[in-house]
Amino acid sequence: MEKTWEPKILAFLCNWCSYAGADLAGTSRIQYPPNIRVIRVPCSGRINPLFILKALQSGIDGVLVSGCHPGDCHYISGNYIGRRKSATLKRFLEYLGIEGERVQFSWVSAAEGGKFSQVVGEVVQDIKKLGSAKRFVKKENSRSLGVEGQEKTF
Amino acid sequence: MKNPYLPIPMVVKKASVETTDRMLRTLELSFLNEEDAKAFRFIPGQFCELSILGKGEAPFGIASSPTENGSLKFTINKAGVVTTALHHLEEGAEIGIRGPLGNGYPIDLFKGKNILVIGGGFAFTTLRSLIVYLSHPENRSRVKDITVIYGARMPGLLLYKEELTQWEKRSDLKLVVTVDWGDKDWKGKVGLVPNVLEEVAPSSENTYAVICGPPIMIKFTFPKLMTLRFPNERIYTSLEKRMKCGIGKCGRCNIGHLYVCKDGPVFSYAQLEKLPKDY
Amino acid sequence: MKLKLDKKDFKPFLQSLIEEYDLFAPVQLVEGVSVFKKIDHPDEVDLSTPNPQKPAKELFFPQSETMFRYEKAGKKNQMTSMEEVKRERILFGARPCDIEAISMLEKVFVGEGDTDVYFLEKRKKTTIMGLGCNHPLSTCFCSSAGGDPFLRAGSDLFFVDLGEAYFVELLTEKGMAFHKNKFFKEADPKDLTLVKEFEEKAFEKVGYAIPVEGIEKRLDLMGESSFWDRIHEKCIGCRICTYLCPTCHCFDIVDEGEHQRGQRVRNWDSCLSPLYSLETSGHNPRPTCRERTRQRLMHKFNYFPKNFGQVACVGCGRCILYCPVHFDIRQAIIWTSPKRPKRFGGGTI
Amino acid sequence: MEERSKAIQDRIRDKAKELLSKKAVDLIIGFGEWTLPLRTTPIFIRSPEGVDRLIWNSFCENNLATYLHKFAQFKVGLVVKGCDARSIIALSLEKRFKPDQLFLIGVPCQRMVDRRKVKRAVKGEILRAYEQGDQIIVEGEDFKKALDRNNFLYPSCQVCTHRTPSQVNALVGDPVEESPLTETHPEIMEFEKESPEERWRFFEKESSRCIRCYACREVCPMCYCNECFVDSSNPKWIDKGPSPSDLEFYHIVRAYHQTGRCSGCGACERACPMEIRLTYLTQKLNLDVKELFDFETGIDKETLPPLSTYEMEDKQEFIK
Repeated sequence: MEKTWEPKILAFLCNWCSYAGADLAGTSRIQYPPNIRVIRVPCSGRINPLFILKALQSGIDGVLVSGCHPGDCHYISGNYIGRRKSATLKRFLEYLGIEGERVQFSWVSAAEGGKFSQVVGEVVQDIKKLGSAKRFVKKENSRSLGVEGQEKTF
Repeated sequence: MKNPYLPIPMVVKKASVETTDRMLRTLELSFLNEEDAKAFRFIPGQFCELSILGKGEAPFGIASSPTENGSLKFTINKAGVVTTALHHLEEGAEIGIRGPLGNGYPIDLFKGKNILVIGGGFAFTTLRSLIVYLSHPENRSRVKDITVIYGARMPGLLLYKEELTQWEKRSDLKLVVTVDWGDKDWKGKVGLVPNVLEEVAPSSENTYAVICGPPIMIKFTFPKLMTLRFPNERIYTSLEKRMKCGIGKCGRCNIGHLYVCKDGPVFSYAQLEKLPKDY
Repeated sequence: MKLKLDKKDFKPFLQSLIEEYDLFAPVQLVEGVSVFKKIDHPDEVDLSTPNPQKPAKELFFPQSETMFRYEKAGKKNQMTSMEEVKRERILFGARPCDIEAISMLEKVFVGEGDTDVYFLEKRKKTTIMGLGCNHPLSTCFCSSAGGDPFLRAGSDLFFVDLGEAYFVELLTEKGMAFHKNKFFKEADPKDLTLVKEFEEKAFEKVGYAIPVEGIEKRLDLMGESSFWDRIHEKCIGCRICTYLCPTCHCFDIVDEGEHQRGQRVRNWDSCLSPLYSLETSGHNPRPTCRERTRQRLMHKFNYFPKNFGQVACVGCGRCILYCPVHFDIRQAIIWTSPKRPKRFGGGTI
Repeated sequence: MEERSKAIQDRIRDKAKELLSKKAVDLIIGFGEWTLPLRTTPIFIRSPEGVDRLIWNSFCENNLATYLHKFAQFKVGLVVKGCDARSIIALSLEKRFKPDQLFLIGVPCQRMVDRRKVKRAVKGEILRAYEQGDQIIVEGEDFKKALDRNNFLYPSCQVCTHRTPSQVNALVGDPVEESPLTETHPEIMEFEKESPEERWRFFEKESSRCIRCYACREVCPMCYCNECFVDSSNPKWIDKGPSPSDLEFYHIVRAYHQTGRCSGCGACERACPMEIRLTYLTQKLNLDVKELFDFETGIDKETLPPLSTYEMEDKQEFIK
């Protein structure tokens, strides 16, 4: 039987809202696609764009960053700062030719188990439409072999 | 043709924590292949590149003596990526090793001479190799008096504590151990190495001094050796620099036209005097 | 043996090489930027530009090369060395400066102590077809540095562009293997005169203005000179001059990959980087740009001559052309000399 | 043009002489003549007698603000163009130096000439070059050619709208009219119209030439991290091999780290020995920052750089 391709999605969830939201989705038995791998971070403002880029380079098909709703940040303004970073990074990646939908953002509060599931569903749908990531992905052995096993120079 | 960059496999036979701060760990390694063991000939003061695949390589002085057959010892200070990985190695793990590299202590020159060994902190490793080698029954008669001054910041930071106790009992070796700060159980000397050296005041006549320790210790000990009238060409030290290849190709460990990895790491002060202060 | 190759036969000649060898020659990547690259089609070769940005050392000592691959099976490590070059190679179109530099690298990697198998293997399996430098640039000073624009040493075959044809000289055993090549014809005396003319013109242009001679001795006395306090000022610590230098040969060894499998690689490194000499303890024996600039120049003009009897500079001028802050190594050399020649170069602005 | 340059040059020298004579600064960093045509070099003047080495012309392409990190322990007098002054304002917002540590000699810039473009316009090596009116005269062994300088300007200079340095201690020369020569960033507008595949292909092609010399990083006044992410061994963000992806990673991050910090001086692109088009990355970020946060780097000494602050009303239509 042929295995259908399923996207791998990395989710950075803020500890105070979205992570709790995901938890709530779980305890409330709300289903969401199993494509996401969660990394809990203290705040969506903690996301260094390097994290997102590293994930994309490592062959992740999509990244979701989720934090508290505006005004709800545990650290007052972390999500506002994060919002600016997200906006500029997303635009920049699109400009370079990396599909913008591969990097997505959401606000999910601790009470929004349902929304969390819905967001994940949407992200998975978007990424499925795009297909697996090709650009920027580091090939497993990117020290590609040239003719007759000779290594390519720079 | 032998590839000098390819590590030979060894196995961690024993791993032991040396100091109370747990930053120093001694690995005892044994060869996996008989022929490698046979081919490996070294003298005290030489070093090896230990490599953990996936993490990288780093150079370490050989702490064991050639007289201790069948295995090699390295004492490793946890500092960077490779050393941290080395600290996490368990007994039985495989490790790569390249060496022996460098020149080692000038054992031949020591023949018939008194030897003064001054060590500080964890730089004592290759000095241990030298002391064990010289005090071995086979070699003991080749040199005259052996005096060892060894200091650490605190008693808990002394290396090779069991051996130190054994050496203390020996009649053919004078050992002075000192710490900068004693604790309630410490019955030995308290004092900085340079001051202890002044106190012990070994004669410089017919004597070679081998000194190894942190730069600050060397800085203050060296003048004391001068007052004791040690000539530059009879003071030896082992230098440390960032290294990669270990065979004089990659470039970074040079002091003037000499490479610490290939032409050192052991230099006499007479040699160093002529070189730029690039270390 | 003196032969010639008609220009109309040039591309077929290259094609014949490609069929038998891996051919490396200058290729333009974008206008004004070229490198030595493996050639798949003769049209790719571009000899119109002066020296490519990256020197030919790359063929023997690549910017990044895998030394060995490793794989872990249980507790056992499996290591496979990657030095082997499967197909014989030809380097075509390198100028004498680049070729002289390769001989210098050979001294380092093969000449003494342990043999660097990676360099040696590549060197052994490469035939070098040098190209006489008819039009040296104003930044060239190969003659002052001990070479010359038509230096044959190091080449197996030597080509000189005569306009209508290439004059070809077979110099070594490897070169003689080509003496029956169907594209080569006997050279006539007229060609030899032409070669002589080109040589003289180039020699005159390059000149001997830069006082490289005796620099080792002069620098012996300058270890702690105030010279170093000023000369580094404009240097910003990028690695252009060392990476593009045909004689610079420092490298770093790092592991790539994961715990289970990966490779140990070596990458070019540069003495101008603070990390180059930074020790894990945090101590850096060359803490500022001053010491690092001194290391670069001392290595070229004092340490290397002490170890190998010649300066580690071939006068190709790349470090002058591509330095973002216009550091001029010629001027540095001049400053070490009491006999300062009058201003050189056309820099009126 | 050359009369104007000459006048500016005299005033730079006068100012430098004055500052050095009354010991108001330890050294002056400016531009000097050097060995190659079409180029100048950064020079460091410590005594009033040396000021005659300072020059001004259309080839003063370096952003000297980058030397502030190297000479952090000195009182520095710095010759700056509009873009360089903007870098300094951006740096002062990041508290890189004390305000009284600097004396800025501001030059209203005539837009700098792209030496590579000039070289490409002639066959053979240029041995001598000088300005004459609005022309650049280049001479080689067997040629002499006059080129219209406006056709040979750096791309970053063509679109510049802040040529007169603001907030400098002394302005030497009359302010110039602040209008771009061409429509704003025509290249970027053009590039944006292409398909994502085309854009990616272009970026791939450009970054593949990178040789990791890090000149783009070192010449940039804003790149002063103690440890750059590429040099970090723990965590190790990228490998330093020839993997295209690692080269792309470096260039994405180097550029992106300039978001809201780049003055658009173009020093990165000028420094690149492999002629990688780097400003098409940073200029895009500058446009984005202007559009999203109405911010331009180094104009206002009070406004924080956009990524270290926020507005409640920032756009967020992209957030689910």
